[in-house]
Amino acid sequence: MTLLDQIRIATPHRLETRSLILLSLALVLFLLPLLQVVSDGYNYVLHVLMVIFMYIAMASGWNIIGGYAGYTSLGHPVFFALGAYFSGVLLVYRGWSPFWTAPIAGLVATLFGFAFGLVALRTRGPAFVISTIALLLLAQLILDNWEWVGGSNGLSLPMIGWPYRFYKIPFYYGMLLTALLAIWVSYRIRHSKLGLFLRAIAMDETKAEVAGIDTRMCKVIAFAISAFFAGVCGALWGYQQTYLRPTIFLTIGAAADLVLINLVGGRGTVAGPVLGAALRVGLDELVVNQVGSTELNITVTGLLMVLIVLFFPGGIVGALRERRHLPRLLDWD
Amino acid sequence: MTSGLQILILGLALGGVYALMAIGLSLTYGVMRILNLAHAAFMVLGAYLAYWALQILHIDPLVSILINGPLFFILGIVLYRILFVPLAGRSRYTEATLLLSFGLALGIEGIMGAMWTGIYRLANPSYATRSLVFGSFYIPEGQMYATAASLGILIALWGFLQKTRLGRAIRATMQNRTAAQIVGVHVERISALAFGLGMASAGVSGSLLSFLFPFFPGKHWQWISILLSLVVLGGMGSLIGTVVGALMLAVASVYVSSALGPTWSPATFYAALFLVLMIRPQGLFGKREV
Amino acid sequence: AGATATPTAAPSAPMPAAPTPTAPSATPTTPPRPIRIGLSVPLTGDLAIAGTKHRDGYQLCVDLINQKGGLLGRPVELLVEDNRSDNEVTVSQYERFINVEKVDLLLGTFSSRLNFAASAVAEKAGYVYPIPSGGALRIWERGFKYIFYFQQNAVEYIGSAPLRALMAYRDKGIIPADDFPKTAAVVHADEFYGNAIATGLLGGKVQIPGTDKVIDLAPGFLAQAGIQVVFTQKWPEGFTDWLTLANAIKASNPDLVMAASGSPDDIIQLVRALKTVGANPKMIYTAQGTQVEFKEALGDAVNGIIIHASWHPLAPYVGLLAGEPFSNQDFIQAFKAKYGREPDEDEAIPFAVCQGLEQAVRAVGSTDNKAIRDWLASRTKDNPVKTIMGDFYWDERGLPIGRDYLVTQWQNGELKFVYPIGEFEGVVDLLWPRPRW
Amino acid sequence: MALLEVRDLTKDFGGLRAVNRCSFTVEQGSITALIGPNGAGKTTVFNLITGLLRPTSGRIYFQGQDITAMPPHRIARMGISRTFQITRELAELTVLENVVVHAARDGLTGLIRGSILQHEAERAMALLEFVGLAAMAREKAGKLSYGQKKLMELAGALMAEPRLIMLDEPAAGVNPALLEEIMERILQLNRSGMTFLIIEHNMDVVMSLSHQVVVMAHGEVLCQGAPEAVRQDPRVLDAYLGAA
Amino acid sequence: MLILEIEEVSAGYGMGPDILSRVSVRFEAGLIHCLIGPNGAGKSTLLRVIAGLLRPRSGRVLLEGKVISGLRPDQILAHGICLVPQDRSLFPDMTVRENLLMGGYIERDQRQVSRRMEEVLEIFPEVRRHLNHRAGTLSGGEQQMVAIARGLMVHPRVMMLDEPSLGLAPLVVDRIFEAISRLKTMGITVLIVEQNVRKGLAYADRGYVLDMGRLSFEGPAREVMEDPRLQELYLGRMVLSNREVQG
Ligand SMILES: Nc1ncnc2c1ncn2[C@@H]1O[C@H](COP(=O)(O)OP(=O)(O)OP(=O)(O)O)[C@@H](O)[C@H]1O
Ligand SMILES: Nc1ncnc2c1ncn2[C@@H]1O[C@H](COP(=O)(O)OP(=O)(O)OP(=O)(O)O)[C@@H](O)[C@H]1O
Ligand SMILES: [Mg+2]
Ligand SMILES: [Mg+2]
Repeated sequence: MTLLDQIRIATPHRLETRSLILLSLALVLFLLPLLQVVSDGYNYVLHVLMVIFMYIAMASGWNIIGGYAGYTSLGHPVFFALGAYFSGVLLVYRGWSPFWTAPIAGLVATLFGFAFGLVALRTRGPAFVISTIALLLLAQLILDNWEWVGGSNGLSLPMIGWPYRFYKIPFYYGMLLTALLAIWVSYRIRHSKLGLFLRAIAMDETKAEVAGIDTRMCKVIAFAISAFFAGVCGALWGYQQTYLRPTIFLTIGAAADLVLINLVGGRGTVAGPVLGAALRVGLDELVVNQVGSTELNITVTGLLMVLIVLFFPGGIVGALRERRHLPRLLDWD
Repeated sequence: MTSGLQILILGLALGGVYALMAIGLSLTYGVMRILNLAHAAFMVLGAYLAYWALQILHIDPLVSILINGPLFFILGIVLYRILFVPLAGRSRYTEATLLLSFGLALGIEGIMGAMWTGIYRLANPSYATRSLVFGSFYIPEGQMYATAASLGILIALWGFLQKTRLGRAIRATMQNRTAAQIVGVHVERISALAFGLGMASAGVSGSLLSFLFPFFPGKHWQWISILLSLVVLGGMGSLIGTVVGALMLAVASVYVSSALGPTWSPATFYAALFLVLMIRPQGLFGKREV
Repeated sequence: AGATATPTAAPSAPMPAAPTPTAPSATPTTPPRPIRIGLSVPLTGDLAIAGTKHRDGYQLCVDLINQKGGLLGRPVELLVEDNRSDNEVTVSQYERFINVEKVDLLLGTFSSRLNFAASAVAEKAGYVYPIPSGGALRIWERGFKYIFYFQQNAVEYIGSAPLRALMAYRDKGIIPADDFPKTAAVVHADEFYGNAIATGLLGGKVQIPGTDKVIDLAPGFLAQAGIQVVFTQKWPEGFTDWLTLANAIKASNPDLVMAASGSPDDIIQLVRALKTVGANPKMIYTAQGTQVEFKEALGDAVNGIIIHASWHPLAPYVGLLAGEPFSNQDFIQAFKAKYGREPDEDEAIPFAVCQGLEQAVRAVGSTDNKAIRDWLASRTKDNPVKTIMGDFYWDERGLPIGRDYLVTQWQNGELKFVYPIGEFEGVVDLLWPRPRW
Repeated sequence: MALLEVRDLTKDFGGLRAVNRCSFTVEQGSITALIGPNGAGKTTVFNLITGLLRPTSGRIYFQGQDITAMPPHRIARMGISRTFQITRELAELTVLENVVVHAARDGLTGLIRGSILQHEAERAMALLEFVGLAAMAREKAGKLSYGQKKLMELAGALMAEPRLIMLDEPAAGVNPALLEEIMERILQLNRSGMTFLIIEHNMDVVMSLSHQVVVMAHGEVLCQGAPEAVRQDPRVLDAYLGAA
Repeated sequence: MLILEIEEVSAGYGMGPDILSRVSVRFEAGLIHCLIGPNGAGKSTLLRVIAGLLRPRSGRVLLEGKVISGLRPDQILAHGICLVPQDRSLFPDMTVRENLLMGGYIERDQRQVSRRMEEVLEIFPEVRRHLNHRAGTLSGGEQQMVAIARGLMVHPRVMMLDEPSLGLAPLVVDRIFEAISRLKTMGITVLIVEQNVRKGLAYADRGYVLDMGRLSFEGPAREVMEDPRLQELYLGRMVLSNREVQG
């Protein structure tokens, strides 16, 4: 909804159809694990959905700094790893369950994001991008050589004690909640002054500064918030992988994934990362499982991307909006 | 112990190779604001061509530079016409090119994998493992040739861009496309030319890569990260900066590597990067945007 | 050869006819339900080379089983998926095999890294998970019950093999006693495989994360062999300035250079750099490099290098396949017939894994994973699993007992088998010292 | 006490001294015009006052407080807003959003409070109405014509409800009829207590609006005084107006 | 004699509405034409269409009877139509000298280019001391001078100037209009857009008033200036120097 609508429509309808549909979708997702309880065989479905939720949470979080404020961060895997290691170490050395240390891991990531942001967000454009790459690689170097957390050999975690049939379910709910929180936060920010300021920063930072916006604070806050979700996801993901290793988390590829999801879905929009994440994971599973495995998979993925860029600039949401075909259901901006 | 001078020689030799590899990347960004993530993929493609030229036709990689250069130049022009022309005038142009070339890189990687499998290759001309020995010092021949080629190409490029009418048109197009059109520049042709040059340098680097470092289709990701850091350190789009950045970083990392161990040599890299970005966010030779 | 389309009762199967859930061969219109085996391998990405070879080795074995009438009267179907060398994808694919495809059996994937996470999924689901490659101790010390290793021993112990070989040649007089290496440089990649080998050589401790267990490998195989370590260094992934490293090695002037990395291209770069800087140790051992491509990339520089191996074409082991004897040479022939090239270790090992699983299924008479596990776990020296790599029986961790690595050496551009001495025909004498470059 | 005081301001760019020991004051409630030849250093003075550039030497006081080293956003929040000579629109944001952005005075608490207030949006709409851009409120700012962008900037500067508004050539490229309305609006705002500092080359505008004129040339203050007096000053005629 | 004809041209940006709707104008060779109109009327858009920067959706542009709409901007320049755009469009990271050289890009004779450079520097002596400075660091007015100077580096048949007086000191404005008159004496057809209506029309031969994407009226410059429609619609009272406003 644009600012204008806020003026025109006195009070937005609280329970319009769109909200109803989205709410029922959320409800369905909440009830889905019942399937696995009733009859075995849905663990894979839950697993795939869980991965989608994870990407939704991380990509939506990333979008706050990378989309709204236009600061492309390739350093988010660091927060992911930070969360994973924080909860992982507590699990290994203290036996504390990541399910309740995950939010703390998120806060730790936030704190770290804040500190790093204070320094790195002084740079702009490509320089910022590279400073986040530097962060990524430095973090990898440190973890690789820090024996207490397993060094480059990694840290293996005890498995969750649940029976195999049900062991996905807690992870599923953990990721689902994180994803919903991320979407909500992203939505709130998009519609707040902070969101407006961040988008102004993305366009012309000097102008924003002169308009009276404390651009540095806005950026750092946005960066810290976006780190939170990566941290929580890392904590949960590490636990379900049972194995933490620097090179699994800290890759440029993992960072590029977040960027791609946003670009494909529609950077700077609320729905973009959600769509992008679902597509990324969904298509991936489909291609790997249906098309079979050849080197040409990569080529197909590449081609697909080229086509998206050529014909859907602004991502799916952006392109649809441009053509005025964006369904109200997906117009969360 | 190895002397400091020997380490310096090794560092410069490595840096010269890096520089050549990164020049094209810097050029396409500097001139067209295209961040070509497929640059290293084309380099690897060039390496394959040079490798097969040696294996099948017995053409020395240093000679295949003369084939790869023009070939990739033409390839670049064709690609530019097909892929990048439609992007012109997009609001987030650089980003679009980044994504597009990411896709392109994947595409090439897949095709290379399908054609030549994922097995690593390395051409083995006689000079690849030879050194020129001067008393107690030695200069690795392969790297030396590569560095020489790199400097030659750089000087030619720089002269072309600064001193010729066409070169000026390339720079003008980079800075303001509409303005270039207004003064009569056929911007699409000029951009294609610049992109072609960047690609030609990728092809040439490929020839050198083929005998200096083992390669396989997926290897280009590693290269592109290294090259990107160099380019940023030197200042995005600054050719001189790229070369100086490459030489400095290579030397620094080689020093650290021999003093503290190879584990920390990438750390120098990033520490230097961090430092530079904090002090001069625009890179060593970059211009500050207000 | 047998007709693959009509799996009649397994010919000359030594086991009693197995009780299968579906109707046996009597009704040709409804062929028996195939036994489906899930395999996720890296066909793309940084592990693609070995991954592809693993797939080929597995596939050959499955094809041969089907040619011989299948398993338990049922055809065998290998479901292969490409995990792109990605942990996350690997886990999700094994999840999918277990949950969606509901496969009968699983086969292990390539590399410690991928197997570490995947084995946890299989363990959790109660699936037998035989592992072709992934010997780091920490995989085996987690107390898992369903994993079985099909190489000689944990990676940490690999380094002892080349040293034993050298000592054997000293004893044999090929290496003059006073020429026996006194100093060594140990260099390795900072990754799972490289670290593990170095730990064994240098005598480190392996802490098994999540437990209090510490395995102490002191004083290290080099010290045991009386060789002094004069230089040790590790390199990070994506390392490029090899000349500097080679330079430093040269400066320390060791008799023996031992280099370990999971990726052969690291080793290639290192060897080339050693040649370029003119470092001439008496012997070079590398933990990778039995492949033809290795020789191609190094040219003459390859000569003299010794490499440990799990498998060698000349080793005259006789295994079992479809209940019939099936020798290493049979394997090589069948492989050449199918793929038109010589097999190497990365193809032979998975073949052996598949052989082992097949023997277990045949013995148990069903695809009940619990029963298969128990059968495998109860193998002994006299009653082992028999494969083209020799006999296997395991300790309670799933690591093989009583097996030693082979040692090979490149001589005149050919990979020769040099150790254990006199064990098989075709073992030639070690070339000592390696030719200077 | 003067609202704004610039004291001995100097700014060097490499070897080029763009502003040279420049001093002047802007009285509370006045309209001050800053004129001078092209390249005299007027825009640079604006950039120095608003914190976009750091002076080589000299001080700037606003309401008696030294604001010389402050970051731009804090200066803005103290009540100084400005327009740019070469417009800087937030191209991908809508015109309305471009104006609302200037309601940024309430700092962090405002951010946490969250959503954009209805009255702010309404006020922005009213300002757009005034500059004749209401119909384009929903359009992306990048689509505006040159003059329209200038008008949008003006609306933005007014949005901040500042004490001091600094306009860099508000008349350039604006059509005469609208210009007249704008001038009337400026006078009206001025009467209600707002202070203006205006750079302008259009002498009609300067003469009809300003109480005080500061003339700059070569980075220095050439002379200052009442409009009429300045207009007659031979130095000004010579350097700037031409013998009319 | 007619040199440039705009026939029923409609144009717009992207998928947006028509900005120009069926505009027809004719320009005569050797005269100065002044286009005026409110902000957003479509004046710059019209110049962009003529210069080939924007393709018309319908209608044609003819130069001496030959259709030029649909050609690329560089081709149109080669036909002799030159535009100095409103946003200056300099090359910010190139020096002023290089900017001027780029102005002579289509001229292959380098001596000719240097001679022109001397000529334009005489019109704008204040630019001379900035020759080796980056164009992006110049003041607004100086940039405007460079933009015009760059346009003058070619001697086209039709010169289009989009608000040449923008941001310039009164002294310089006079000089620019002098220069424009000189162009006329050289036989160059001039097309200017101006908000400085009085000055523009004073120097022009013909005036054109554009409003809401349509040509509302045209005529000899003097008549247009005095036309009551212009007074009412567009100029307001202000221009008649009303000192009393100050109060
Ligand atoms: N960032 C900069 N780097 C170098 N020189 C600069 C920079 N900014 C301004 N200058 C120089 O300082 C001088 C004054 O510029 P300024 O923009 O202040 O002039 P101005 O009085 O606003 O002129 P105009 O009326 O043309 O807008 C100019 O000569 C310009 O070239
Ligand atoms: N790039 C663009 N994209 C979309 N719309 C545009 C673009 N440029 C101009 N417009 C629209 O076209 C209309 C006419 O613009 P134009 O620039 O031709 O006006 P103008 O008459 O030159 O006005 P001014 O006197 O302010 O320069 C305006 O309403 C503007 O919103
Ligand atoms: Mg100015
Ligand atoms: Mg205009």
